[in-house]
Amino acid sequence: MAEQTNTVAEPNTPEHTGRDFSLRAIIHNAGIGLALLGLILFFSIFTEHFLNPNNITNILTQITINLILAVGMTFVILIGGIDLSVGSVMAFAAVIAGKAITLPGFGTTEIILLACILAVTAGFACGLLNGLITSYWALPSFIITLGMLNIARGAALHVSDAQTIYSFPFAFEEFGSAQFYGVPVVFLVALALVLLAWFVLNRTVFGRLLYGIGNNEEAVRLAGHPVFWYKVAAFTICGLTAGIAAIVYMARLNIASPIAGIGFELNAIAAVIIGGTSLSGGRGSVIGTLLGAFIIGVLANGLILIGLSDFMRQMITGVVIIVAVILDYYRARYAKK
Amino acid sequence: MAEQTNTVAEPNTPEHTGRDFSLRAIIHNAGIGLALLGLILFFSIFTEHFLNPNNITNILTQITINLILAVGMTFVILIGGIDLSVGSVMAFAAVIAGKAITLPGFGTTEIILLACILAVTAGFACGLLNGLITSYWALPSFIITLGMLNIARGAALHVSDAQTIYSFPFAFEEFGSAQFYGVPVVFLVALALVLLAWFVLNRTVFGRLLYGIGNNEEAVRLAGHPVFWYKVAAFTICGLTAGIAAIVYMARLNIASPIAGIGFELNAIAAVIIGGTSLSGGRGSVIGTLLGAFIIGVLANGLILIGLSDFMRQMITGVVIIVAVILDYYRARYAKK
Amino acid sequence: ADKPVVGLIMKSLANEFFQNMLEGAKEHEIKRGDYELRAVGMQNETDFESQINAVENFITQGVDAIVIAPADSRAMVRPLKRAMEAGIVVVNFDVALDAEAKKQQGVELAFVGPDNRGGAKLAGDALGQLLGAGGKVVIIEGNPGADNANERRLGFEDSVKEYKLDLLDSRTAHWETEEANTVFSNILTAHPDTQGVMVANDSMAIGVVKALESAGRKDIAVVGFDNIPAVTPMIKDGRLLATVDQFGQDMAANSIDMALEVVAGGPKLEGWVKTPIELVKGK
Amino acid sequence: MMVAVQPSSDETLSEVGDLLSVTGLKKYFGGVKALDGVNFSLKAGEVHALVGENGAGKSTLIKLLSGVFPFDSGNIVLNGTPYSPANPHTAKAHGVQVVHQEFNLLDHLSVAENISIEAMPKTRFGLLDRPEMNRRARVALDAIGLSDVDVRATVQSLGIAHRQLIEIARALQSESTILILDEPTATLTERETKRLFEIVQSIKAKGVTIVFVSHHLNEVFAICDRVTIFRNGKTITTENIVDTTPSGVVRHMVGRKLAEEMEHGVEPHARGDIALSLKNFCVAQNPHNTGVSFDLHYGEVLGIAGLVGAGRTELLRGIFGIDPVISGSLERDATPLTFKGPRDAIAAGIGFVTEDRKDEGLILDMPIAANISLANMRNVSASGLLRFFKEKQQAREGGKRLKLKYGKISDPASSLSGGNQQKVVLAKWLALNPKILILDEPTRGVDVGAKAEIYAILKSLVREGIALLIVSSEMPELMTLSDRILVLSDHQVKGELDRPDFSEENILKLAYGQNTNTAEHLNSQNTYTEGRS
Ligand SMILES: Nc1ncnc2c1ncn2[C@@H]1O[C@H](COP(=O)(O)OP(=O)(O)OP(=O)(O)O)[C@@H](O)[C@H]1O
Ligand SMILES: Nc1ncnc2c1ncn2[C@@H]1O[C@H](COP(=O)(O)OP(=O)(O)OP(=O)(O)O)[C@@H](O)[C@H]1O
Ligand SMILES: [Mg+2]
Ligand SMILES: [Mg+2]
Repeated sequence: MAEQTNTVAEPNTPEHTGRDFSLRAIIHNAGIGLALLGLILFFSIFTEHFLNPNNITNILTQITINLILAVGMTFVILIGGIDLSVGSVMAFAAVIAGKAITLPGFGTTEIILLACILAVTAGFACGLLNGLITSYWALPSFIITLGMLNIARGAALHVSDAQTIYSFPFAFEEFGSAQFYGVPVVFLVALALVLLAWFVLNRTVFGRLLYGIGNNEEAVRLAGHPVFWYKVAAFTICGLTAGIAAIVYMARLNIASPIAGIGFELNAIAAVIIGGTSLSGGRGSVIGTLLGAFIIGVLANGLILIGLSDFMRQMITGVVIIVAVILDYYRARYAKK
Repeated sequence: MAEQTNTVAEPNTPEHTGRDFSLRAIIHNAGIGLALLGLILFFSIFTEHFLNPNNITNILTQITINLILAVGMTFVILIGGIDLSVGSVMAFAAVIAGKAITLPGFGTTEIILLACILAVTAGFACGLLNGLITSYWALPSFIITLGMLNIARGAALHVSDAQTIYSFPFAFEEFGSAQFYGVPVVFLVALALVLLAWFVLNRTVFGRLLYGIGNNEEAVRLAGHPVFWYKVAAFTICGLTAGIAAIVYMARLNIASPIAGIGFELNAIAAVIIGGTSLSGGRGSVIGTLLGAFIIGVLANGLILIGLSDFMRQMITGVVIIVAVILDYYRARYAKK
Repeated sequence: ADKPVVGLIMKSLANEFFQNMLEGAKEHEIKRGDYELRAVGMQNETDFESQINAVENFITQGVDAIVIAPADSRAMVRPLKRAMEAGIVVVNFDVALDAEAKKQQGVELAFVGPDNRGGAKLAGDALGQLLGAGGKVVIIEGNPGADNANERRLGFEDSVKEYKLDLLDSRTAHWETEEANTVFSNILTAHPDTQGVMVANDSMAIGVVKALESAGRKDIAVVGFDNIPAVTPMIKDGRLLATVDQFGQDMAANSIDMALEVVAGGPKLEGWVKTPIELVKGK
Repeated sequence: MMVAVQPSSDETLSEVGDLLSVTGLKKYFGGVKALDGVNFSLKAGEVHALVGENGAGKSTLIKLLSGVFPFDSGNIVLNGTPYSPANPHTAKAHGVQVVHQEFNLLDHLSVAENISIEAMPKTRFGLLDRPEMNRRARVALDAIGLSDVDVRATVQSLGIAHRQLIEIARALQSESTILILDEPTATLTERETKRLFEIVQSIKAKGVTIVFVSHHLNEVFAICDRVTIFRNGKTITTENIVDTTPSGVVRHMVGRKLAEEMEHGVEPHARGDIALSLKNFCVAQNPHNTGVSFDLHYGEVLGIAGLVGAGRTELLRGIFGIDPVISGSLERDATPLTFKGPRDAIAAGIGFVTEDRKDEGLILDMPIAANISLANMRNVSASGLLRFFKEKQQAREGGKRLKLKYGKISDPASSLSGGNQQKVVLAKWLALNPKILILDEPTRGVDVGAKAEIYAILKSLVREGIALLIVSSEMPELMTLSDRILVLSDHQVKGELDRPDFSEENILKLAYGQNTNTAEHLNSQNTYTEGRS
């Protein structure tokens, strides 16, 4: 503290503090990383197959959808909002795209493209609506997106008549199970989204202002920025990722089910928060979200491998979630020192 | 400027300010009340049986559990927290109590009493744990109670071995379906809780400080109040109401199911927020919560009576939730004038 | 050599039907003693993904057989195909994989299990016989989109057609007791002339029976499905007209037996190996 | 002499050549008439002061000019064309730049990002140009004398004075024709204030018109060309600085002759036993092994002086049990005590008026009465139940004692002006009847009249035998109130002054310690502190 707050007598060179700053950032993310490492170590020792390359491929596949949703969720949580509708919106987008993709009389490529565009558009529209309503009337996003959760789910069931839509073009399925040196292509897509989000949040003015809005919306408004549209954009991005998640869901499961994604919102939010992003907005990082999604995925995978009963597994998942944030607390305190 | 900002020279009589204050409060609640009235009017006109006394009894029965949970939730939300675990905790408490109540070799009264005590204690314990962890490490309650959601559900399933527990003493069922001039006794219990909560929140030092904590925790702490314990108390109260809800659930359905209460947390939170309590804490009222629970209950009932398809019903529920908070926005703006 | 490993994949173990099934399978493992059982369920009924994950995990672990009650008849076809390609014996029980989807994927897989639709029709018929033509009935459905919910609804509708019943309303209560209680209370208000209720599982049937008790209606007959222990007293005293037992306890165990036979070199299973269903009625 | 431009007839004010002219401006908040007919004009290139009591409407006028709120009626003409900014963006586009009274910083973002918030530099590809942003911030901070602040640090890690300077640096970033500073010096110590004035002079030289709000008339007389006086939402008069005197301005402000309080020190009073004694008291943030030691007697005012960041606030927080204390001892009435939290300190008869009323002092959404009873719920409750009548009565009495200006006692604290909010905080602690009262910057943002009132209250408290420990960055304030002054620097007591030795020079000498450019600072300091007392 002394160095930071002294008067001119002892100025810190920018180099010095700069190093210090990024080191702290590393420790920050490393903290959650360490929890993850601990989990990985634990499962490597206590289960046979955990480090098996196939299992790693499995884990990567399994976290993909949650990760994609969590990336969008990070934007919304950073501005101090929340989006409970992502699971339902994903189902809605999937059903719309599924309806399209099973239409006869189109070429494979066109129809896949059309389906993807529809899915993304559906997600986009729902997110836009969430954003417009929330921002225009300055209403709590919790309740608005809870409304959207019901609307999108009802719409998905209505459009599909509660039937699972299936029989997609082979090329589409291929994409869902394709691997690149053992890494699922869909995971690479998710990873690309993470990097893109990181870039947007840290290297663009838009991103920095999103942080700013989460911090002090009024100040950003007084600085002359169109806060309204920035908030709408954050929700729209979240809806968009739900649309992308729908595509991955369809490619991976080869169906479009109107009851897909129930409860996915809680998993996505958990990934974001375990990743150290503050629910009150303004603080956090999408890299943390990546690690958070990994913690949840590794935990789910490892606890099955270890052969615990389902109920024990559920309880332990709860305990680990809590322990992870407690550990993160100590990590943060340590990093401050 | 004259009247409003004069110095003590022209003090307002306490009567005056008192009246004014409560008048504003009435307008406030009346806003949500008007939305409710609108719904009731709509359903009275467009459905045959809505105002049928039996149907009103039904509605009162049906909102009871949500209302009880929402009362506890109001405490947590007022201090700026949230409790996602109430549904699971209710199931856990029910299973524990159900295990006890089906024990052989006890008198009816004793066993019912024991079961009630156990249910309330289980809820109390879970709430206490939520509160202690959240407050001690200053962690986001969202994620801690999400953990508890998993723990309590896993525990409920584990304890009951996923079996529905049944065959309770007759006296217990009696209580669940007893009526007092057509008003279900369980609803009267819920109403008593609302009044008690109103009293605690508005007429006691404890309640006042809960509002204060939701507004500015630091100021309350610096004024020498044990903020830690107050926050723990709020979560504990919420757990407690989950325990009470478990008793009502058992009395009403005559079973204890480990998968009871899934998604109840969202309904309870919705009731609180529709009732005008701010998710960021410090503002709101339990009377609003009562009206919010009514809106949700009337909507669910009326939409079935009106004969809409399940999917349309879900969509319209979403729309009405959103419209209710938008209306409330205009009400609040009007009340300010 | 090592004992063969059987991976058992079920639906939500929070559902007592599957929980009982698991108990049966565990007893069976001990009784036979010549194989190792690894069982997984899912968090909730709609969590298809975790079943796919489970299949993938079992492929990774190199189990000898996968015995699965698919959460979605269409979503599971492809991952199971992959399991078969990896040389794993796959047995499908409880809910049949979608025939169309199987054909598309070029999968040939037998099904061991009850006839949900037929079972529902048994229950529906019991109600139809009681009420006769023109009887006014209501259906309480399971989770929309779930295969067994769909099958059971179709079965009920078959009965409605056969007995020329008057179907007043058909609504979901998502398999839940409390929701069934609420939904049916409201239906009863809208249709006080209801004479019979067909409920897609017993958990919901309990809620319906309670609703009737609260409303003081003893003139309405209810049929359920699953025969869980909690409804036994209701069947006895006639509050529940009938329910359907699929003998779930044995279903997984029997399927495991069949899988082990194939693992041991027996012939491939074919077609639909029907398991018994039975209408359970009071006196 | 007074050349009053009497705004009685509205149109007379706008002369040709005025950059901005405001006539008959009104703004009501519900029933509160925040502005009730304001007339005001700016000449290009002048420094124009706005003065007036707390709640007179200065900040409201500024918010209207900068597009935060729309106004209800009246006219604003900017550069000869009608002007009614719909939002801050439009105002900025017209060259109107504001440093608001409330902080508008983004705590979790870096200093550089805060400074560039209005227009972050972009690279060719439209991306954020961090090096450029940091460079600009560096330049901006150096210009304002904050060369020790790392531009990459988060604002959260800075003290309140640094934050204020960063806001000013931010406002200086964009080209503006009118720069409005709403009480920029309220949180600054003398050194930073002086630096700010140099900057004001330099931008004035560039032709920028500056509006300056302050409760310190010495500052107004040091840098301003004209002064407009507000009272109760109206402008009373505009005068040229050279044609008026501080007492003339004060007369217009309060409409009565200011109490003698400001000029006179505490009258002699009996000094009692030792109330509080610190021995080598070391807070966690103290980098040294030696802590702070002093004795505080009943019926005594002990002032603590020091520059920003000297650790004064942290010392007070340590005493009150908010922050951990590493070593040293605290004795209350000769009994050694350890305070585990504010609760213990309060139980020991200590009250603490914090420096940051928004974050630590008030519950803004709650009624004034509830705020006043916050620290002494026992007074207004019986076995846990609130007694509203008593609460309101207590609040009214507290308000009366402090001449609180409010609408209704049940109005939220947020409806009060800054100075009145501060009085509520004071009332809260006075309601506790403390034996020792600790005050951190007790008159920050408080107008001259109210300040005099607060001084009078503090003095009467001392006469009643209460021990006062006061931290203030205003040296005249400390010298007026204190019996003794301790000077703190870098968490160390650098010296103690008794009343006869009080002078700004002596205090600063100790505060700067061995700093090399002390002399230079001291010299320039005296040039404008003249009018302060
Ligand atoms: N948003 C608001 N809502 C209601 N009343 C307000 C609002 N803003 C200001 N006021 C009222 O308007 C009046 C003028 O306030 P303003 O902040 O302009 O005073 P000021 O002259 O800047 O005082 P200070 O010197 O204390 O900062 C006060 O009575 C205040 O209570
Ligand atoms: N919460 C905090 N986190 C980090 N640094 C802090 C915090 N609070 C204070 N500081 C730093 O510690 C230094 C000493 O702070 P302190 O507030 O005690 O000084 P002070 O002498 O009271 O000055 P001021 O006039 O600003 O109140 C400040 O300059 C500030 O940079
Ligand atoms: Mg002001
Ligand atoms: Mg300070």
